[in-house]
Amino acid sequence: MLDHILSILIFFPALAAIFGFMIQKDAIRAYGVSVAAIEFGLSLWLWFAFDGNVSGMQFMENLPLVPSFGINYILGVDGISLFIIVLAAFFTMIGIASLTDTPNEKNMIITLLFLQMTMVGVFAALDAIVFYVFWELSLVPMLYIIGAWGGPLRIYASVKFFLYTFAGSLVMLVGMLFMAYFYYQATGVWSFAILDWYRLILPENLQLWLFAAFFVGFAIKVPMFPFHTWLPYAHGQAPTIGSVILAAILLKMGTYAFIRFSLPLFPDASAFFMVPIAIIAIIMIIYTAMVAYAQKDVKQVVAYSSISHMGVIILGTFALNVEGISGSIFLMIAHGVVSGALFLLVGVIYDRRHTKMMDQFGGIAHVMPRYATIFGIMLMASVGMPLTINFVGEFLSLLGFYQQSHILTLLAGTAIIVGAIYMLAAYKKLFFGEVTKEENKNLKDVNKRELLALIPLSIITIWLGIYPKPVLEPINNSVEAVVQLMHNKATSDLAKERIPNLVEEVVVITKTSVQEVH
Amino acid sequence: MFEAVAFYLFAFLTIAMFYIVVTTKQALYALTALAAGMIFISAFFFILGADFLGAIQIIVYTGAVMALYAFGMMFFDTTRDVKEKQGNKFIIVGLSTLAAILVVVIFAAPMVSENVVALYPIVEGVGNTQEVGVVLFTKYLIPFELAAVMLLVAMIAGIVLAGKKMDLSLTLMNSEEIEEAKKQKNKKVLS
Amino acid sequence: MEKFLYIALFAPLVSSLFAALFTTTKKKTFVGIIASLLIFTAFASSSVLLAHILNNGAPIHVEMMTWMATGDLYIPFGFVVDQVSVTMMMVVTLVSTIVHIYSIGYMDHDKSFNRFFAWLSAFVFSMMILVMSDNYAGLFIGWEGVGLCSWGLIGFWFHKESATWAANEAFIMNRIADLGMLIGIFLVYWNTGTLQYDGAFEAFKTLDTATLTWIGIFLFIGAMGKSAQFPLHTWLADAMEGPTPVSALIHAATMVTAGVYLVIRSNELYDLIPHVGLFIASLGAFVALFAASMALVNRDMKRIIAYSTLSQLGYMFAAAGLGAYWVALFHLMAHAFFKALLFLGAGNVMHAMHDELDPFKMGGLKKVMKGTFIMMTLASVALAGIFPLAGFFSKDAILEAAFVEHHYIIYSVLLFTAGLTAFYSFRLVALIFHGEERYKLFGIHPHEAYKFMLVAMSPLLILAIIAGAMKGTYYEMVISVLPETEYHIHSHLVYWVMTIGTQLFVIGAVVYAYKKYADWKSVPDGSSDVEQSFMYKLLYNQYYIPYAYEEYIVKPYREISEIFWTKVDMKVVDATVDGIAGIIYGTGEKTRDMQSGNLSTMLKWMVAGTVALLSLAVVFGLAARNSDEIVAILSALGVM
Amino acid sequence: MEIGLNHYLVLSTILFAIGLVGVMKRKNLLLLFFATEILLNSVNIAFAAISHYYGDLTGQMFAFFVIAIAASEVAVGLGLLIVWFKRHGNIDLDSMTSMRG
Repeated sequence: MLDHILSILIFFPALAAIFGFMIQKDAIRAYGVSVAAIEFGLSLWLWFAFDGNVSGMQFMENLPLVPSFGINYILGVDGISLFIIVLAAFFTMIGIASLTDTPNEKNMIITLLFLQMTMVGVFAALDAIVFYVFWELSLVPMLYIIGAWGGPLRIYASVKFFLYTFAGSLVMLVGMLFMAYFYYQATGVWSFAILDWYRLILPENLQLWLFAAFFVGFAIKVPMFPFHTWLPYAHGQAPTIGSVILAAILLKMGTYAFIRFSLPLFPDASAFFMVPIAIIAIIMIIYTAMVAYAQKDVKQVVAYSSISHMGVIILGTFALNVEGISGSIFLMIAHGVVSGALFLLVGVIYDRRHTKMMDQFGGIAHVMPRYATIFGIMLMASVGMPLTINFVGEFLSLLGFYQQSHILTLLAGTAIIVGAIYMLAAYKKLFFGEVTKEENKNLKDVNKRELLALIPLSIITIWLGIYPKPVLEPINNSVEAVVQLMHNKATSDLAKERIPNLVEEVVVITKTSVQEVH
Repeated sequence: MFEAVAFYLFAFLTIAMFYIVVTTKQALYALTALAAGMIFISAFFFILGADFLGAIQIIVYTGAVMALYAFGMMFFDTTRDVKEKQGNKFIIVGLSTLAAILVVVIFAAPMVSENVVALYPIVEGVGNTQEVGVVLFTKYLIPFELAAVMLLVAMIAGIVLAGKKMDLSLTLMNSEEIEEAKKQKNKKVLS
Repeated sequence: MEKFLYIALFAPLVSSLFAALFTTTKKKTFVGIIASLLIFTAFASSSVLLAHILNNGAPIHVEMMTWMATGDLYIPFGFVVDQVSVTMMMVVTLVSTIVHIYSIGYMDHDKSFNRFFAWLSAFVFSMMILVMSDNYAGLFIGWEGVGLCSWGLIGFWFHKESATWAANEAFIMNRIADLGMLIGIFLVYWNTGTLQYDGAFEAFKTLDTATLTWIGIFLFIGAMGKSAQFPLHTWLADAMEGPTPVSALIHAATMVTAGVYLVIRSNELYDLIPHVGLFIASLGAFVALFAASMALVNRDMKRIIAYSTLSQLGYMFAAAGLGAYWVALFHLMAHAFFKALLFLGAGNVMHAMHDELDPFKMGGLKKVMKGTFIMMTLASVALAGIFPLAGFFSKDAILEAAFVEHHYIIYSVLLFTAGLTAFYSFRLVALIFHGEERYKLFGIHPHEAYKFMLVAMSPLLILAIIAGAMKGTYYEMVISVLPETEYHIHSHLVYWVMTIGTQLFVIGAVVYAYKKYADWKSVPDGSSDVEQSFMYKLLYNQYYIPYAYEEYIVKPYREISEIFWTKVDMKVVDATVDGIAGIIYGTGEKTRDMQSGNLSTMLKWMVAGTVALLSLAVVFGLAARNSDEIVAILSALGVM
Repeated sequence: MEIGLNHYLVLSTILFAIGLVGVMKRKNLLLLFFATEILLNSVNIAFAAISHYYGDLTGQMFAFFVIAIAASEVAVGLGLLIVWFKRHGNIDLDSMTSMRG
């Protein structure tokens, strides 16, 4: 069973979703929670069985789909993807468990289970086509969630979300096809397997083009400035659960793909584009933080703050050293936990007041002290307080990038300032002051169902902030392998200089160089 | 010499007939001219040695298709002149000519460079019908059977469509009308 | 001994978590008592550690567990108790214990009594991490932790707009400095490969001066924020919105001195870069004068003490910058005692006056508040640096250090400031306790604080008096870690002239203050000549710096944010995206006329499309057939 | 004067053009059907001619299937035409606009 655990992880929720159609309406929540709990248990088992000291892929599965074109159903996890899979399972579980009364609850839960399939699929796929299929499929449930349960502008938001990301990923598909064609040119056989592609050394000018093609797809998903405008709409209109999953998992697909595809496949291009991307990341950090400060809607604050944090993740990724990349992967998990929790928290007051406008609140720390406390913990995590989960990721990302550029890191470091500004301002508007509105005087504090979701998140936030080792160590091992691979593959002097060499003597891996073949 | 004369004669006749088909205002004339044109075309087939095809052409077109059209026309008021608004004639003729030339160019291009290889060569001394039969029932058996099924389907479809009472269209009615129609139907069933 | 280290470190955490359990319930006095006991435990453990250090001097170094490890980076939770940190631990735990006990009385009527102790103990825990950590990352944990607790405590009465505003201001200003600190940490890591103090200090010796200068500057920027040095000083005065025990503990005795501690801790770094040290000393001297000048005219009791704190922090930095680290640490310690005492006394006065802060509305309180009067007067004497109280020994040492190092400008600035300090301290004392009972005009009936609060304060009083006597022991202890610099004026004559001169100057200032304010009659209404003068207005408005910050930084930031959102994000970025979508949609909308539904038209379009496709086919066919010729022609034309 | 393949192709072209003219010009559906018959037949001539001149039977086969398709098309087309006529009382192309996009 352990040999096929990834397939089980992917298709179990989908199968369960299909059976879900047959379940009575009253029982659907219990059904959904139990399915998600089993899935989460399986993912924990995966973690347990995962050997943290091995840097390569584990639990590989290989099944030919279209052998003549080298399209295979290849799955595998390493330290980079493992924790995002666990996180996806975890968030689906608490998402379903804490689902507040929604119309058509059954459809929602079935959709969420389908969504889970696509999410796990994306992070487990090691074949470009399989990856692409799951990548695109993930749009559909999300489109449905926003479009069916969203706010007044839901159609616009969902269509925008769909078309925008879809347009980007089509460019990415072209890149993938070209990459496969190139592999065919070089070796004479077709292959879409990412691990096969890793062995390919591309000429630098070609790397730049392919990097750009992949970049468009990933950047829109992340979303990077200036491709970010779909996100506030999507978050603003999506129901709470939609926002939680979107922020916690779906956005991570973009940054994950950068590490899985862009860095190891195009080391020279990554080094070449490092500074421009870092500048975009800095714009993301500062600009969106300022935009977040100007928001009137608390959910939009969190949405823009997501973009700001994604900027730090991108920066860490393009630090191109172990510290930075490990930090950015850790920050992906951290941001997933924290922003997911923040969206859940926003959902709590939205359920009570049906508004997210901050001027409608004020002083609710008086009436909802427990809520204010949990929000405060997440707020502090979000601004990167040490001993919370976010700090580890942010610290490592910035530390990593500092090796590459001092002045850019100094600018990016303003994240900790501007982040504090908008977050504290929002917290002040929501919680501090006197209770002025009559409706707010009798707000109920968080109930048990909400605590069910929020308490575990708070515990994770602090636990991984104090003791990140169980997560950081496997990440570190896999990242070291990636960085070494990049260093070995790099051809340009710039890339050799920017990507550190981790071993003393250069390991000669069998390379299939394009120039040799031609 | 005989071949040339025959070709030009029939070419002239075919063009003339078809010209009448597309220009005349009387549907009956058009039908008649079309039938005549079909027969003239079969002449080309005979000239080209495709005897079987020529026979089929006469039987199917002139015998079956034209008869079908003739029956069909009985439903319509064909004594009246056909009134047609006309747009820019230049565009119509120009586009048509251009399209036709292009089609021919594309088809002719491989032949000009003489790189067509006969897959099923015509064997000398064997009747055309025999050859056609052999090829049709070996290589083209499945298409042939499919064509037979298609004809059967077409026949049934023709009967059903023509025979059905189509005074109601669910697609073109709005919802109230559909409800009304349903009620009517239920009444009939009850009574 | 490690056992005591862990007790000292974690007792405050336990206390905080325990109190946190009761945050949503009603006031429970036992929460405060248990919290105080736990903090006292930490104090006792610290004392044991101090005794240990005093006896054999071997620092205790423990490594609890790994925190972050990736790549070459390895950061453990490591703690060290050496001569410097044990001094700080003593100061922190002692003042904390007293403030905890005091708070039981002070916060007696507050409905968030339990929450207060949770925050206060959490602060002590953070501060302990800060001082005990054996690496820069651990220091940063404490650094941010105290910032967080400071935020929670300044904004403790969160229903008050001013309090929450001040809390956010303090947090954000500290964050600005923390960025500098973070960059400093990055620099240390990438240049030395470690964040452990001992490893880094060892590696510093091999680095070039430019790198060290940058490290020194960035770390000092961090220190500037926490210690509220110019230009990041405005938060400290605003932080007085918090409850007074908080001001005593955080904004006088401990947290604000963390910056000084950082410089002292990194003494091996700053020894290598004396020019940065000189800058630190100059800034310290400037801040000492600058803050003292603002304290001269202020009409808010707590703010006056806050400015005085700022001024004394300037003294500490001046000493540390000049390389007199042990003097700085000594002044830090002495200052913690008398300043906390002063604040707690001010708290008593505030309680008595029903939160009235204007000393001009008080007067003559010595009759009703004898204990507080004595304590505050003695604390002020200590602050003014009059023999034989604590302030004399520490401040005099700083002046001597400046003199001996031949930085006469710094020396004279500090000397002048000493006079100002004496003046504003006694202006406050005179206005509060002497003269007419102006408070009667406002219908207030003052009363003395609880007895146990005064008892709790008494250790501070004793220390403020006798701390000077410990100078010798202290010096013997810390020189094993800090540079052994004795400052001796070479000629005895100069020494005595200087000391007595300083004392006379200071006493003169005290007398002048008494003369001027002890018989104050009325409450100023802003109409007198002095109040109309430019200097008064300048000082009263704190050099218009908060105003400038508000006007030129906060407001533009808000406006730019607004513009970024409404104009750039919505009108430019999003509109571009929507524009592209609009073009595509518009094309569809326009071409939809083609689909008129008229079969005849559609047939025509069909034919046209066929023609177009066929033409393309022909063109490509020809091109493929004649590709060689085309290439030849193009290359001849120079296109390819 | 030998009749070559080109002669037939030209003839086919002319007939095809006439058919296209009919397709575009005719507004009466019945007559439109006639025009499509012309198109099919013109192609048939080309097929037969190519088949003859290259000695390959494939052309004839195609012509054969084209005829079969034409027959089915007429059957279904006329059926539809009759249905339409019953509903609307005319078979004018301009009256068919329900496909407006």
